[in-house]
Amino acid sequence: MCLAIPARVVELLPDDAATVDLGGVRRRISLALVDDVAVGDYVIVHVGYALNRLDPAEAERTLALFAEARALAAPPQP
Amino acid sequence: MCLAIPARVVELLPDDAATVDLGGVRRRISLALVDDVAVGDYVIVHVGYALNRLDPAEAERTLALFAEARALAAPPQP
Amino acid sequence: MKYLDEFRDGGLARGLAAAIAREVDPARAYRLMEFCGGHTHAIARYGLTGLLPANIQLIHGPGCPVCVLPVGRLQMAIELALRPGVILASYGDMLRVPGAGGDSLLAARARGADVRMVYAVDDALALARRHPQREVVFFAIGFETTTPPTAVAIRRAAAEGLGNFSVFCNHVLTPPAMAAILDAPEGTRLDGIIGPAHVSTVIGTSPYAFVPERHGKPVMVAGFEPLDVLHAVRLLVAQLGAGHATVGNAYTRVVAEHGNRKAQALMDEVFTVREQFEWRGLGTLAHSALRIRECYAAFDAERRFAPAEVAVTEHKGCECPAILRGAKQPQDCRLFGGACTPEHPLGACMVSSEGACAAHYLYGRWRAA
Amino acid sequence: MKYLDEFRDGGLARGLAAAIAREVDPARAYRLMEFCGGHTHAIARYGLTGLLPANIQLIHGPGCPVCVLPVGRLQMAIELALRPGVILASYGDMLRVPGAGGDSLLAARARGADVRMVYAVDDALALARRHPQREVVFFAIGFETTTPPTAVAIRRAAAEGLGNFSVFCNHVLTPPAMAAILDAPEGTRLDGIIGPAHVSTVIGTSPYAFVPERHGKPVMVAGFEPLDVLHAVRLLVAQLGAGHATVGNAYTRVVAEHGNRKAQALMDEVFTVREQFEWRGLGTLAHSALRIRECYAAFDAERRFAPAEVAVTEHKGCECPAILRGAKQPQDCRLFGGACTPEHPLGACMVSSEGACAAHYLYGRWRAA
Amino acid sequence: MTRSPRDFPRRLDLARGRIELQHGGGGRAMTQLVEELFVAAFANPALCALNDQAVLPPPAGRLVLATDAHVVSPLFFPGGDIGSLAVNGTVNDVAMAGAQPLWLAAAFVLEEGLPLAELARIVESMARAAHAAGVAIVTGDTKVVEAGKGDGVFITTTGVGVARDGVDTGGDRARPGDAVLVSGPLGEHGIAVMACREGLAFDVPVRSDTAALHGLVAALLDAVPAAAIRVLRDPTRGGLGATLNEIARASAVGMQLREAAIPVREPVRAACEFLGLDPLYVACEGRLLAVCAPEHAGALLAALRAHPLGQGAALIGHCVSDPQHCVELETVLGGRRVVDWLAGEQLPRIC
Amino acid sequence: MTRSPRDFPRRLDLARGRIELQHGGGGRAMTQLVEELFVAAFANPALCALNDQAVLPPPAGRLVLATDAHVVSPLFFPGGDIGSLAVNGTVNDVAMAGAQPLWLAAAFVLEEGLPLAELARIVESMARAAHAAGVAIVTGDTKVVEAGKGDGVFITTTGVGVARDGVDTGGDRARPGDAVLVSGPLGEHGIAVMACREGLAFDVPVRSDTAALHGLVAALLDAVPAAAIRVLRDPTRGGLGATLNEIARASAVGMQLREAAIPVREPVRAACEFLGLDPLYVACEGRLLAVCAPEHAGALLAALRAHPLGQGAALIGHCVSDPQHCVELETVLGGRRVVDWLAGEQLPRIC
Ligand code: SF4
Ligand code: SF4
Ligand SMILES: [Mg+2]
Ligand SMILES: [Mg+2]
Ligand SMILES: [Mg+2]
Ligand SMILES: [Mg+2]
Ligand SMILES: [Mg+2]
Ligand SMILES: [Mg+2]
Ligand SMILES: [Mg+2]
Ligand SMILES: [Mg+2]
Ligand SMILES: [Mg+2]
Ligand SMILES: [Mg+2]
Repeated sequence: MCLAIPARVVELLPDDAATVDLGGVRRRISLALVDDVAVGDYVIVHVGYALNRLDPAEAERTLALFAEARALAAPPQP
Repeated sequence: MCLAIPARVVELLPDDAATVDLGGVRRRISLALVDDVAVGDYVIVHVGYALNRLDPAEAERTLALFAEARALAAPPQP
Repeated sequence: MKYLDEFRDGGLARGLAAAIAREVDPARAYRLMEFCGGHTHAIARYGLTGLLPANIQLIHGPGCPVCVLPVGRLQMAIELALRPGVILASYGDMLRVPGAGGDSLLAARARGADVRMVYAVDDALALARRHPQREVVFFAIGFETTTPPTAVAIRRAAAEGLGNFSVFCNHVLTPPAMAAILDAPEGTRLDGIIGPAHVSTVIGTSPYAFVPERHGKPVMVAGFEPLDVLHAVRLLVAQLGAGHATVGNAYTRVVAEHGNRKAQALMDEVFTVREQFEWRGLGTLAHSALRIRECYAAFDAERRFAPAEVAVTEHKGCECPAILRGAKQPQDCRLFGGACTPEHPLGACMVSSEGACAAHYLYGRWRAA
Repeated sequence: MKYLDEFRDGGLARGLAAAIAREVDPARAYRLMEFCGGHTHAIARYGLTGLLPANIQLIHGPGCPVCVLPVGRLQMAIELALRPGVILASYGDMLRVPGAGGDSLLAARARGADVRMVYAVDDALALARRHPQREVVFFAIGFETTTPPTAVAIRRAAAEGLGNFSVFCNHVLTPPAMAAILDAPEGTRLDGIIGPAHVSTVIGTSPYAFVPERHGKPVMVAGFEPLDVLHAVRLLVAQLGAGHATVGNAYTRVVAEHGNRKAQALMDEVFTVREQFEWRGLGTLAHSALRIRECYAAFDAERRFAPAEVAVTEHKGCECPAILRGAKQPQDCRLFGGACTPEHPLGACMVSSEGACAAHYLYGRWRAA
Repeated sequence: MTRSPRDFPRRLDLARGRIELQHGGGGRAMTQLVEELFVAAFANPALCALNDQAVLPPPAGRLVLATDAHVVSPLFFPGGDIGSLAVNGTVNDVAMAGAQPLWLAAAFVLEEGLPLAELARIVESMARAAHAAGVAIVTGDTKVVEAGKGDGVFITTTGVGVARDGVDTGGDRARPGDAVLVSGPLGEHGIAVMACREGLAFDVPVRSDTAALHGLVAALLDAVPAAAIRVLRDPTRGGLGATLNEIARASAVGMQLREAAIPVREPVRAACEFLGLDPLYVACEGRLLAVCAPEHAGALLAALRAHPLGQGAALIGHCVSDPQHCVELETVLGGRRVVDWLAGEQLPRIC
Repeated sequence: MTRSPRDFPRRLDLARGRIELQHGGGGRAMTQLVEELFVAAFANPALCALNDQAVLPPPAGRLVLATDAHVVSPLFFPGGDIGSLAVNGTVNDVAMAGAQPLWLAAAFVLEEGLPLAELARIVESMARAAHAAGVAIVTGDTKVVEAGKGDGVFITTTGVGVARDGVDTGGDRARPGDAVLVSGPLGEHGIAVMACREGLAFDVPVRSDTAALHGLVAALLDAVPAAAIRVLRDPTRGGLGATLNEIARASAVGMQLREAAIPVREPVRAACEFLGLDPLYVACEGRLLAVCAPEHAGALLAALRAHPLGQGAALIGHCVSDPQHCVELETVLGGRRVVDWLAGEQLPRIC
């Protein structure tokens, strides 16, 4: 019910709307809940609305933490 | 559109209605257009309403005329 | 089936046919109009023409309510049917009558209109009771035969307070149509008229008195069974032979001179005569149709929905108007059987089996030539 | 799929699982509640339990809007759906939730109600535009995630003057539910909470501050991808190991401390807090749900149609209430998998794949034992 | 099939349950419906294998294949229901090739909301009809459409049979001089269905004539030389009128019928009077029409009348040479008329 | 068939005409529709005889019979339409028995108001699909229901084929140790249909995978010994999840799958994210699932990949001994879960 997925904005449309892309699938969403979205931004889409922008730098930071954990877990590389 | 068929009243029903029979087929009709119908009467049924009573004596008279015509037309019986 | 089978008896038919052949004047032609579609149907269905002498010509009249309703009124019904929330109920044949540009109630239904076929006006009342949140409009057509049941239904709706029921009234009157036929050039060439069966049940035989009086032609009221038609022909031949012209009754088992007074009173309570009304083929005739009286205005779909009256032209080339006046026969229409068939009728006469074109198409066209 | 596939990576998952195993205190138990059905779904769908040490126990929370709506509210929706002229639109899972005596919106549809499944509230707006003569009621459910889109839709309907659109509002608030859980006896036994993902997108992390402050337990906001859940578990283990209790954020790429202020303002414009609202499992909670403000009353289905509030009892024997409080597990219900299956759910938790019972039934029941 | 408690923890609720979309979804609910209702009623090895097809022994002879969708409304009527109709209607199309029907496939399109109790009645009726006809329902399919997108249930049955050697009953084989026979009175199926339509408050002492006719066909083939039987057909939709016109057209012959010879029972005639119908166009579902060489007409009529399903048989006319291949009728009155195809949709949803 | 001017004075108006009740009435309008549309498109001698059944030469071998009702909504979708689907869907059920499909019967339930132009497109698509598959549509039926009692058109096709000697691919033959293969990426049909549903404004670069698979099946039967192929089935409604559960149940085995090995293309995965679906339950209409003896799995995979319709084939798991006949999955994450049947009606009206 609260599922929401990250999609890339590929086109801004009139009426505070945009086209987003996820894995080649495009759909029209509303930008009524977020300001200043630009083409190329990733937004979190829920029931046809962008709830928020996704912060790529924070995503990288989190993934870096995961990679660190893996490096510790993995046997030392030859 | 103006087709109407003679059917025999087999039962009087409440609400000025009756059940009629034609060749074993029964249906409910309205008697709103005719007064004093009795069981056994033949009525002329049109779109679910009795339009009039049929007069058996007149029917016989007409059929007698037809029979007369046939008798004249037929070769004399041996 | 008592009072039906006897009047379809082959042996009696041969007797009547022989009598007619014997009594007919071979030196003259008899041009007799069967006023009603019911007669037209019986003639085609039982092959009566073959039983009559060649000099008796039966000519189709305008007595088919489906046939005489002009396209404009049908378009109003289609418009009503397409309104959101409306259920339009009508007798079956009306559904296939072609309107403007080939439209029809069936075509409207295919586009989403809710159109129901009913066998009786009471079925439309039942629809209104069953769907209280919908507007049920009964598309009422017919001559004086069908009008009294509509009157009873409207009274019942009023008594029940059935606020979602109304009637789009297209009931028409027989005598003005008969007068119009006789006033037309083609009408003057008729020798006599086989008069309505069940219309006469209601109105009696007296309303036809003007025919002998003003036009000097006999009228013979006849039932719709084949022997009734033969009987009426025989009686007309007799009148014409004797030089008489009266209103006769070949349907005495059902029709009385003054008709059904109770039915007449009910009609009169609910309906009043329109100033004028358009007929297919006959044009606009004064005092020739009924509308719902003021006191039952709540049940009048014309007042309730005010459907737009549209000027619509009939299909070009369709000879229905002339056929309904008795001026032409179906086979005179160049569309007959080609562009116009019962599957794809272009005119109303090709729809109902009481219509002249449909009767001719279904029962006789290949052998008539 | 960028920002999805990376957070489902099997190699990274093994690394995180190894880190958790390393960092966990084998001597103690960790009772962590995943607040949201989205977490429940991810745990079952990806088999996360098998990757965690045995002493970490994940406990389903009440964060499934379909699950927490009480039967009485559903019955009101069914009543609305059955009204003539009404189209009731709702998100898919709601249609199969069992109401009183096994009724449901789907069952109502089978009886003739016009119930439509929509994927977005804007689809309900579109229905209202397409059917101007019908009344379109949007059956709105959901936490703060789903509420802002409903607010936008109501504003749009007002701007367009879409008079046949209204909302049956059942939007509920997360923090009061979390407080109720922690106040209950079962809640006191929890060690920490995996906090909402997309609710937090809207409201931020600060509304959970009462959890460490009043209850001394940590909250870790987490996304719904499986690595997000593992990440949150790891961070909670770390806090619990260090004896800390704060509101943490394991979903920093999307969630900010103060959430989406524009969305909050829109919600506030259209909705106001109800005095109280009933939750399945949690009872009646003060200030725990929203209703439509006076200025948008025209779009409030409760005002417009005044559906009767009915006292309805849940299915006897259904343990949903206890499961939603974290007091029981699906396998504790004696109806689970026998009388109650996803095909014939007896309780709401068996309907949506985010419901605890459905998740357990679909993904794990045969191997869990 | 092994049955574990995991499969279907709850049995289908045949008393109060209704068809839901999930019964057509391909999941457990559908499998349960198929097993507990269809397979239980139609039980035979090919069907019980629960594959998406039936594998059957090689048939000995020419194969006859016939399919019919059944959409009759209402679903239940005096003398039958959509289930028995769906079996007999297709069995008869196989039989009219002079064939022995062996197997049926059955595909159901169910409307969401259909009471399972109604479906069960229909399925049991199909099972009885199939058993009576000696055919096995060996494979099937179930789809569900949303409420308002169907009408209770539509059933398409497809029949497979084996034709007798040397028999050819195609519609193109009638010749001038051939006799035209019907196996019994006409129109009883159509009137039985019409009389129980909503809004038609008729009480008609008529039951549907629905019956499987391959036994009667076999008796006919035993009675006269194969080549003497030119055409066999069941006068279903469109009635006698349509069927004779089809044959006349395919064979390029005319026909001359005697109305007085055509058997129609009084209640059917009476119901037609009420409804404004012509019995010549009202459907049968248990009658056949045979065109046969004139010299064998007597033997064929005797064979028809000797069979329980042909007791009301009659010789109703004969074929003539006619470039316009008209079907003509001498009316009861002694007049003549053409019997055209049925025009329009006199009786929708009769089969 | 001789055609006289009397028959059909006006041709069908395929540009502007619509289905009317009379097109199912058994009269001239129906005969005209059948001849000018169906017979013209499917032309073959059995059908052109215009009898109520087809008489066909004796087939050489075990007969395979399969039937499917098709109710897909919308009628047209990227990569296909209800017509091509109705042909391929039934051809595939015949093919999954390891059989050569020969003949089809087709029964149409048409809704009053359906544009004839749409019906013509569908019929032409069926004709192309049948031609491509090398099957003849030899008999059929047409019914019309009132507007609001159907949904445009439903098509039931029934297929007849001949099984190869010695081949048995029934669902009950899987054994522990057997390999499980799929012929290509999953879910493309279901997503293509969903994406063009009214109210779902998705733009998905996915076309239906609908295709006839008997050529691929023949290639497989040529590649390995007949007994090595245990089970063949097409994962249609209910997708891979339902199909594997059916087989596991019928064969009383468990299965162990690897999620990472199951081919699903990215747009299908993405569309499933948007719709909240699991690709394991989304229908294919041009894929097959094979269970085969482990020692022949490599050869079978190679044969699949060598065929144009099997290029995306993959070995996705194997059967195990399991009294509860569970289908289990090792998830991409390394966790384990059960793959149950589809619950509920995830995607109604997909085929
Ligand atoms: S044949 Fe058709 S077009 Fe000609 S007059 Fe008759 S109804 Fe009109
Ligand atoms: S298994 Fe069913 S009855 Fe039991 S708690 Fe879950 S939803 Fe309720
Ligand atoms: Mg049949
Ligand atoms: Mg037949
Ligand atoms: Mg199938
Ligand atoms: Mg329906
Ligand atoms: Mg032949
Ligand atoms: Mg199939
Ligand atoms: Mg299959
Ligand atoms: Mg047929
Ligand atoms: Mg529809
Ligand atoms: Mg087998």
